[in-house]
Amino acid sequence: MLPCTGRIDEALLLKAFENGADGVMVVGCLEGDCHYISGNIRARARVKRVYAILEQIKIGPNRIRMYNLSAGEGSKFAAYANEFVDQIVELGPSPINLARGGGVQAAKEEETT
Amino acid sequence: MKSGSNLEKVLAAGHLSVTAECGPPRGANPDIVRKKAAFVKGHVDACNVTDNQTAVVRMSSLAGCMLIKEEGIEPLIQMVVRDRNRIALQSDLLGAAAMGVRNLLCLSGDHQKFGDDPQAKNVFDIDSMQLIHMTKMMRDEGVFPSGDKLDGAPKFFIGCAVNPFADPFEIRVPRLKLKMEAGADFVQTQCIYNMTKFKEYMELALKEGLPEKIKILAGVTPLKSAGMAKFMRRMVAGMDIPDEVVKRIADEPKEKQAAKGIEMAIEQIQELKEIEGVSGIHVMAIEWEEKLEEIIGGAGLLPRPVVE
Amino acid sequence: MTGNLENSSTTVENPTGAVMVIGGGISGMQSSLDLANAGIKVYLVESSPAIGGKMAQLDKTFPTNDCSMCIVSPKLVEVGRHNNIELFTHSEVQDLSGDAGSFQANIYSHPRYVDVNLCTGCGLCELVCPVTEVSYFPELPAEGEKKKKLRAKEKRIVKGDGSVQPTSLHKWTFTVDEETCSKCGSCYRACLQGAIDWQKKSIAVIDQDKCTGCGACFIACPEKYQAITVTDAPDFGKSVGAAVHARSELLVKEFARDQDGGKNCIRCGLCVITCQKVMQIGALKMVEEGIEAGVDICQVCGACVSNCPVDFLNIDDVTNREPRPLLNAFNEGLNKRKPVNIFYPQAVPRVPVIDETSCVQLNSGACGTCASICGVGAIDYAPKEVETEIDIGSVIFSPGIEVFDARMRGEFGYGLYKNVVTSLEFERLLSASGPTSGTVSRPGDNKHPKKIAWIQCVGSRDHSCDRDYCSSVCCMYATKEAFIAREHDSSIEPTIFYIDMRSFGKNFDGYVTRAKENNVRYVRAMVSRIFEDPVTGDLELRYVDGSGNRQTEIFEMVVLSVGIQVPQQVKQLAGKLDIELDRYGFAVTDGYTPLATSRPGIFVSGAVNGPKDIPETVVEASAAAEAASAALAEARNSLITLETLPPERIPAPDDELRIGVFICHCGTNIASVVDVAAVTEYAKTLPGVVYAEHPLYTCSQDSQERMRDIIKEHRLNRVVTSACSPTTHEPLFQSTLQQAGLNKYFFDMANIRDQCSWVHPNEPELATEKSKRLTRMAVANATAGEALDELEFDVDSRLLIVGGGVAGMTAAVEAAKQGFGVYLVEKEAQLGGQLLNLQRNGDGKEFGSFLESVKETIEQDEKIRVFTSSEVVDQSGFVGSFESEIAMPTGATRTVKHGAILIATGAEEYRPEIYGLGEYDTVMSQTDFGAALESSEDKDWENLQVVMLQCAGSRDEDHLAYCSRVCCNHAVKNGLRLKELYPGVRVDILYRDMRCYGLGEEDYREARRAGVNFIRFDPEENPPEIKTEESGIEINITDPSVRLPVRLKPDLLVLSTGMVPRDTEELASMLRVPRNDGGFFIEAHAKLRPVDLPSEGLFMAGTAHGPKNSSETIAQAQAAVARVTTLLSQERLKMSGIVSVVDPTNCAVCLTCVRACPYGVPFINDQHTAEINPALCQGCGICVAECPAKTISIGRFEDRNIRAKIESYTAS
Amino acid sequence: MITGTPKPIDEVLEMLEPYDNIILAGCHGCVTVCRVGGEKEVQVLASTLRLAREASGKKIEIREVSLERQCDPEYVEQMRPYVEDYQAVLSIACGAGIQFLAEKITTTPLLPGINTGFLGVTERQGEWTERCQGCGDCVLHLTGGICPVTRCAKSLFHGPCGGSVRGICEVDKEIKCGWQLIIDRLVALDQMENYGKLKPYKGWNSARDGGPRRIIREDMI
Repeated sequence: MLPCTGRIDEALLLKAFENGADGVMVVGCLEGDCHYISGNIRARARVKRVYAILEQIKIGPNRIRMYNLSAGEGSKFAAYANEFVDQIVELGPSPINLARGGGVQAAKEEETT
Repeated sequence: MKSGSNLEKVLAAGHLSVTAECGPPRGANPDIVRKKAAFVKGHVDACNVTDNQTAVVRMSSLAGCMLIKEEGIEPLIQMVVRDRNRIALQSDLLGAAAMGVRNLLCLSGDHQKFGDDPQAKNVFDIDSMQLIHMTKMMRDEGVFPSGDKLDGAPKFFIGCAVNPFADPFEIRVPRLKLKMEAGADFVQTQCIYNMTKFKEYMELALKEGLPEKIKILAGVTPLKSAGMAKFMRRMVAGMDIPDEVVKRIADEPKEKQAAKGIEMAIEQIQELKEIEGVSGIHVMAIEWEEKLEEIIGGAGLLPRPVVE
Repeated sequence: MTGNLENSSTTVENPTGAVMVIGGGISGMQSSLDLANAGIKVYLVESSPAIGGKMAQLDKTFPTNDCSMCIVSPKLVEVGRHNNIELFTHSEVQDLSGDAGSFQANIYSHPRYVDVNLCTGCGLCELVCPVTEVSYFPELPAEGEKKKKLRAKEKRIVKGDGSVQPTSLHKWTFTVDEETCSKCGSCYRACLQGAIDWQKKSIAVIDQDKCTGCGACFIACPEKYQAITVTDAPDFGKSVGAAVHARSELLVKEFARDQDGGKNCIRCGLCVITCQKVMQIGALKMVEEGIEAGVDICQVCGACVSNCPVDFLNIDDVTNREPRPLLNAFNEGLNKRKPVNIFYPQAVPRVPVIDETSCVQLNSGACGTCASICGVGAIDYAPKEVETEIDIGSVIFSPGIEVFDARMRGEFGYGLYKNVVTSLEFERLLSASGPTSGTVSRPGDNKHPKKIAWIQCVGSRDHSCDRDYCSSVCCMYATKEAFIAREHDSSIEPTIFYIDMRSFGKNFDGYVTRAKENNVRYVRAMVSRIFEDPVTGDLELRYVDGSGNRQTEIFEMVVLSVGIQVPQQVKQLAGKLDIELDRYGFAVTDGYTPLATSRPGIFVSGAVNGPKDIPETVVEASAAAEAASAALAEARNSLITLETLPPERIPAPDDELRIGVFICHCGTNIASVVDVAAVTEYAKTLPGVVYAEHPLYTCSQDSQERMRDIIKEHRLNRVVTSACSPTTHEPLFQSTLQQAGLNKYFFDMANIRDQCSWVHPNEPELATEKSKRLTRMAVANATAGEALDELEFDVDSRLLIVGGGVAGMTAAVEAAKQGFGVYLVEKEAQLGGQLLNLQRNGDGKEFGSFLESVKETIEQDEKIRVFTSSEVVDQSGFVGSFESEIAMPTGATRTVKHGAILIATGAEEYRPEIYGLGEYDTVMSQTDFGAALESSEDKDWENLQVVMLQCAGSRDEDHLAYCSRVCCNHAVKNGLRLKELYPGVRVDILYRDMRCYGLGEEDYREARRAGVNFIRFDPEENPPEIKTEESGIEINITDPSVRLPVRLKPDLLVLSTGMVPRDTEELASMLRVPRNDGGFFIEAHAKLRPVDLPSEGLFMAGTAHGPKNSSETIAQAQAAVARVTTLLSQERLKMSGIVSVVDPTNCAVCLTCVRACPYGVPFINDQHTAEINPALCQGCGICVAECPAKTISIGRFEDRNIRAKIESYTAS
Repeated sequence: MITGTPKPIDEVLEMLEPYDNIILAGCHGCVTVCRVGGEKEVQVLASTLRLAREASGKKIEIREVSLERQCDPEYVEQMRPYVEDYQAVLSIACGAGIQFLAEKITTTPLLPGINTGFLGVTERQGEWTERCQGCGDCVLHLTGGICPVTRCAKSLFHGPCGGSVRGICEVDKEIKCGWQLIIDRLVALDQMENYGKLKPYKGWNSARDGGPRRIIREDMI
């Protein structure tokens, strides 16, 4: 829970991966509907940068994704969460977790991050 | 006489001068220069030899000048400030003068980005204006820029280049005036297609009284094809080819476009001849030297006068 | 009757700075809060045992599907804990004397039998009370007489085939007291186990090996000897009833494990002990074959049944009288309750009331179990009637409404057919806290119905029942119920039978569209009868469909969309208060003073002032608060007490962590899925956690009080709750922290309801694991928490109003009455707005004279500064301290300072270029027509033919997508007036749905009676073909009522074109307030903050918010002023502590924050470092994330907080 | 301000190949302002490197530090107490800072994490452009405050050259013709008389051509 996705930064997103996350889903308001005007736009740029970093270091860019939703779209949120979880399950455990000899971290849990 | 060159004499005698240009080869084969010289010989008062034009590496200008001089053509050495600092420039000026080169064209040079070594370091120690000034000082005062005396001053008919079509237009005539004041004896213009704008330029130049002090040689480049016209318009910075010019050549069938280009070049020369203040024509038949005779002759400028 | 705003409040010298609010529903609560927050003392009188009203009973609310309880409960708590609101629940106003400004009221509080001050709301009394029915109490012995032992004449044996289960009966130990034993042998004869050794004249001895603990001996021993003593019986010392309950509980657990135990009598004897020793009836006896019941002396209290641990006994087995179940009124009688009862789980106050009609102790003197078990001694059976005299300046009358008694419409079989329910009953069936815990099951057989029908207008728009008015809310609540029912069970097929779809409010049509997309079926038909299939319980509905064919259709359940009406007792109360009601019981008010009753100083709000939904009620509640306090402004703050918080404990940096964790059941919301006990145990293992518990409702008042005590007792320095949404509940928990002397930011909350129990109902184990994880993360975050300061600053008491129409003018006058300076900025050259184009209000009164009188008031009021032909061109500052630049017609600008902003920019008539509008004189808008009608004397209109076309440009994606709300009533009014003036005219109104909501329905009916012809059209099915040419107008349409094509050639075509908001694009972007697709401003909360804008200190009123009529606009303007008053009456305001702060040490002065802030707040100060004004900071955290030097922090959302959460996500 | 861009991660990883515990040093100076070497970038790069290394099976320990300025000896000294504990220092300060570190800390290899750019300005958030080449002989008073040495691709003193079209340099359509800017400004300031005053040849000895430069101001020592 953040006041706005505009609060999240690249270091924290990467920290989640260091911490063993197999995927990180960032969910913000619809573009144009940010409660703080432009927070989600800035978040999008930061997610994009992390995406590029993950690609460069071969963790896999598709382990991070930003979604935009309105507060009234509970079912859509569920659909997105499932979609993302499926995507992560398909990708399998992150190379970090593999290197740690695990892969134990169930991807299913990502939806709360 | 400042230099005693043929070009200077022709102009001094009040003739409409004709110059052309000859690009040295991308290799050490002198025959290519000689072959080009054959097309030029007898049709011009002096022939420019370019200096690594568009930053593409070619045989040196000085060597080219020597080769055409051997063929009996008066050379005009082009010198850019892109590749040499003031030490090299002075040295080359001395060398060229020693070898009998009497005409000089001072240029900045195209940026190396356009050539085959875009990663090269450029020099631009001094600019073309300063090169003119430096040459004039060496010629007329017999001193190096450092103040030291020269042992034999280089006698050059000093030229510069202008592009009347580059921006900002307002600066073009004042800048020519500056070059004149810096020591330029003549100026060769960028090839002219936009006659209206060139006339406007000349009117401004006349207002400043420039043609009295500096010989203006109008540039002409025959178009080989509509494709070339479009390419030049698109790719060469500061090249102003009006739509009607492109259309005129493009309306011809492909095989007749070259002939049309020559016809149009001749018409241009005819028109330029009539403009007050134009003292000569500079024909830049790029890699098309074989057509020089047809063009210059077609314009009624042959044979070339001989002035003693 | 009053005629202008001036009279809406009377000026009194030395008024009393207090208001009595009658009715504790959402209306009364909102009025109370607005008053109390503006320095007026409030006495809130509610007749039921707890506040909350109808809204507390609702499941979800339209059109946002917000959970009603979730949004109302913070209000409940706020009212309950507000220092300046004195609650009188279970109380009535006895009488009212005095005059406006200085009334005296007498409040009678019914005895509760539970001391409000002592009770903790733990609910134990309700748990142990064994009574479930209203008893047939035995006659009490006359004074002085001895109580006669009841002797049964009629006996029945309830046969039990269960054998005695001596090993697991948790039996009590019975022994014979040698000293008191009379040696009579009663025990010996009663014992069915042969466990008693007795010979004549000798003391009986019980063989403990044989005894099964059934207590037969205990029962049999004559009262006068009482020689059997009971030991090893938990709670026996409190009372027998308590002991029975305790043993029953143990047995329930025991036999729940043993599947074979259920339903068979286990011979525990508790029923017999209950009947004899607790209820003192003695109707039951243990016999060999089972239980012998004296069916004629049984008082049918139900205690034996409820104490039976194996559900063996049924009430019908033990009596020959008809049981009278004690029904739960809050759940609309759908389930039973105990005589001692907490009104509903989130009730405020959460204190039970003992029911006088059913409590055994109050009626026969027996039992007394609840008092014996109450740990705080809060229960006292002596009646304590309290009468309180209060002095008040004004009264707000908002007692609310009840639903129509559906029995009056006998053809629907309500009361006879069990599967026909009212909409309010269905609401309880949908509610997670209702009798079925939110499972949609029909009352007849608990079957899950698939096909459910809603029948609209039951007790509304019904002349035969004297309910001519439209109840205004039923179309929407039926849609919502159908919608939500499908959310609960997607196999449900809902059908709504309706006459007109009156979805006239903001975003309502869109909601109906969504319902349609979600497979809610709408049938435009009136259901004539319902027949029940007695075997299946299914219901056959008869109706006539759109093609005129008779249809029958079977449904499994029918919901009657019952209308709302004024209860009889409310009418009586109104009589006591001497306020005028109309024939239905709704208060009589004037369109220009919509909240003022006939008696000065008494104001009315909510549905008793005409049917209305929640947001309109909230608007009226605020408006009534404003109207009631306007005359009391000088007495503001004279009677209030200011909340004093204890000083905050400053924790030392090296203090050990002492975290308290509260895992909420949320009733069953969470606990039915998540194993809250397991989460609690888990929480105890987390580092720093010293205390954890799992309350039933963490948010209830008693839980909050308990939390406060626990914080103190355990010296907690961090608190975590795992409960519902922080958005709704965090402020509540935080204020509890403050009251316990803890900085409110030492807190974090995990949402294990929305994120666990609600989304993973079918995976309880995983949901529990996830709850643990979220709790762990919250604990980690709280560990990283720090104390934050909240900034206080001065409030400028002036108000800037943008827009000088009726909303802005009303607000200006009212704000001035409240004592605030007003800047009123109007774009046009004169005040008046859209009213200048309109003729008469809903009461038929002319706008002209009204406007003149208001203008005059404004001109004469020194506190109001009017800027006409002016615009606000720049605005800066923040709540309490704004600065605006006003461009004036001279070209000069003036900067004004003010504490709040009210947007009242209004709307105007939509003028689309359709059907020749603006081209031909014969085509005009409804407003044009109204004007023409006013000056029609010189026109030859005697035989005029007029066609009015409704929705001409409204409810149309190509024009205005929304419903403009006022057009139907406007057309009906104009039609009626035309008919009145020229009886010979012909008027046809072409409409889609006649949305004459509320009392407008009366005019609609009147218009039909007067001969106005109404032809319904559907743009898809029978759109009217309209040709307008110079030569004339021709309209062809199929009239569905006669199913024949009709050709009309009217002289005039009047278009009801709807309403468009004024152009506010620049204003909206300047003030950074959002607008919807239609260009209307979006309120902070659709239900409960209808006049607040999302930005603090900004409010709105009138048609800038959405289409509405003039009296609704006036009410909204007054409401907005009430909200403004809560702000401007404060001398100082406090800001959130969650703001970005720059640590100058590492500031590179790079300007990144300055550029990144969407609000332009950061600046570089004269210390050459970035600075962020905390009063302006919105707390988004964008700058924190952008800062390349990582030198900006934001309280609660620091890197270390987020890292703590990330790290604890995976930590085991 | 001195600007820079991050080095490609692969290049950094290659540099770090021999090491398994390093210091990653940011700088609070220019590189913070141009968002390539501040505290935040230290965090991002450290996370990135740890992830990359751990994924490749060779974990790396990174100590994240940020010096006030890597170009001042006192600040550099702050690293001294612990620098010996690490195998290398990866600096994301400018080339000056990195070199200064390398000079002062002689026993530990110093590695550059960014490519140093130019002396430039912030056009807007995320965009920087060059303004000064530090030629040591400023003529801005004659050129309307626009530097011909930096802003003209050919450092002409009497531009614009023939390649200037509609204010755009022939070298790149994203580059404005410096001389067009100068002339526009001189016209606007009514200072066209300054055009042509630059006849004396520029002395490049005050620029880098004179060898590594130093500034000594006796009065300040």
